Amino acid sequence: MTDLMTDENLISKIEAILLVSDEPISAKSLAKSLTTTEDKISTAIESRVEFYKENSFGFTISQIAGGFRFETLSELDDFVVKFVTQDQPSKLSPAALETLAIVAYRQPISRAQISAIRGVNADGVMKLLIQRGYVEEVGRDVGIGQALLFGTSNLFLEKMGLNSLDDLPSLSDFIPDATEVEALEQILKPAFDE
Amino acid sequence: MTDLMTDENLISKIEAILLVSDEPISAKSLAKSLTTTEDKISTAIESRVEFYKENSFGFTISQIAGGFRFETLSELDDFVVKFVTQDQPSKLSPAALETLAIVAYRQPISRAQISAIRGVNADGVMKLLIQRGYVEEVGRDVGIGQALLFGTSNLFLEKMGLNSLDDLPSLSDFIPDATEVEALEQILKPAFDE
Amino acid sequence: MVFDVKTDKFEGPIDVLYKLIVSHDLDLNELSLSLIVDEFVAVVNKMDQFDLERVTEFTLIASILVELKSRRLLPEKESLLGEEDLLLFEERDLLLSRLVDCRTFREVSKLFAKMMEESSSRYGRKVGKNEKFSSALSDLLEDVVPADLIYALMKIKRDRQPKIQHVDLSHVSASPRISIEEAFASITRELNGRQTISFKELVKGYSQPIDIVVFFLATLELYKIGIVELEQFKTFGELKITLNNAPNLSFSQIVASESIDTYDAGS
Repeated sequence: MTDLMTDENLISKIEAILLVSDEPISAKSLAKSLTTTEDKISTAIESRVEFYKENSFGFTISQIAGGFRFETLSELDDFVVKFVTQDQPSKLSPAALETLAIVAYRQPISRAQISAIRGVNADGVMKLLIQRGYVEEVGRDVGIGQALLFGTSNLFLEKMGLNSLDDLPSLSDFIPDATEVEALEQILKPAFDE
Repeated sequence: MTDLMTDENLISKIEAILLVSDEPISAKSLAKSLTTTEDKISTAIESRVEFYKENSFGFTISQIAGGFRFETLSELDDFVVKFVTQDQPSKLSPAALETLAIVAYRQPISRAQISAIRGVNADGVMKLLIQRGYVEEVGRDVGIGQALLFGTSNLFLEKMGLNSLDDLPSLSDFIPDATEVEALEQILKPAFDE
Repeated sequence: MVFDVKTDKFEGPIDVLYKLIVSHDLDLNELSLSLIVDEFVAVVNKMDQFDLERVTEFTLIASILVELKSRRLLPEKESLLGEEDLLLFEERDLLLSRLVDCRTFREVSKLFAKMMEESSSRYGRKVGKNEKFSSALSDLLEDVVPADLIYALMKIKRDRQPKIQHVDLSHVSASPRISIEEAFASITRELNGRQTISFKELVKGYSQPIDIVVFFLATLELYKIGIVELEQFKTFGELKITLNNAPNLSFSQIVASESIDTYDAGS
């Protein structure tokens, strides 16, 4: 009875952790966080996965890249694909292109800094760019708040036909007027860092 | 029996969709994707949430900002917090909160109207609230000058933990009570009371 | 003194006034305004940077207090319903409703802070689609080339620029083709033929902005001295000029009979 209680508590903690983690979490890391053993973690997950199956859950916990994560059932792929592709843009919006340009030329940069440059909240477009893999987390700010910092990905370089970020066209190639270039660079410096 | 099966299928599809979503999904959007009614979506979720609770799940499906999302149980926050990679935005200043409150209850509202209520220029604070994405343009005044009008966003609802603006507490609960107002009046009109 | 400026967050003058009145049981008769002013000056002197907004706020509160106190000190008036008194009533009601508003939203903002705090510890799933589903999505960068990024940056710059970058002075250097006197003559001549003319018709033969300005000033001047009536039914709509009492006057006659500001449009 006590054992069962503990197990239930353990699996609910595991579930909570996996729900908010955006990459697979290893049994080792779970065991350490929940001060238990890797075996207990694995057993708890196995029996819960069985329970999901018996009750026709739409998801399960799978093991991938040395860790656990929630995944949708492959039988439901058609519904999920239909959902994720509905209302999805087929072209980059001007707002998304602007945001991508800011990230490309001003990386590493935080969401708040991008918002400050654009004057509107950038979370939505950033979400899209991250989802599509063009932009990724590259670290955390050392300052107060330790904001997440973003940069462009290898996929971005690949899609743009660039070998490296050094191959990005320089502003002065496109804008002959030196003061114009300077003004543009000024704008890329956010007015304040949150 | 068939009915039960259908319902079980429905909830598992909903679960799969919510699992791949990074923002609250409305009943309407789910109903559209799964070609069913909003009522059936809500009923299916309600009964599943009950089931999660009975079986000590570490998460639930909650309603926020007009949609459904998976959420961890608040009792498990301590275990979850170090796995969450979300940016925690810095706290809003009292001035920003006051302005946000004015926008929330008086929307749609122009910058000038906000400044009139607060007695100080609200442009700086409004800029911040727009960058944060809590406040957004919702239209233009039809009168002379066609001032921009602002309202609160879905992100605002999400950050406040509200499902809709109707869930905001009634403003009348916050109006100073009669004796206080009377005291104010006394001070403002001494010359006429004698 | 009730006015502890250093610890005060100073969110707005109305707010501070409210605090003064309510939390300190402000009695205007007891209140020494000179003390407040002294304190205010001391604060201003201590400011590292001159903060115009804060100084203005202080001045506003101080002036409201001065007004309230002076009203109380003045002897009572005989009639209570003079026009001036009604105005005072109205003013006071406005101030009262602002104070109540201010207090209300201040209270609400405290609740907002609490709600945000509470919901910041609600963790929703933000993970999104895994690689299996993101590959089902279309490639958004298909038609994008590096130059598009530069154009996007240039667009941000354009949008961020103030609409008017420099004041266009070309109209100043252009010399007007007509003087105000000539415009007067032209307007009165046109109006003698008929009672009404639109401003647009009036300036038909002139394309330089400065000439149109000259005509406009002449029209305003005629309106000011009551020679014409002006009507405009909507913003930026047609301006209709109607002769008032059909005088057959030349400009010099008008100048002689009324005092007219003449504009030296040539300089």
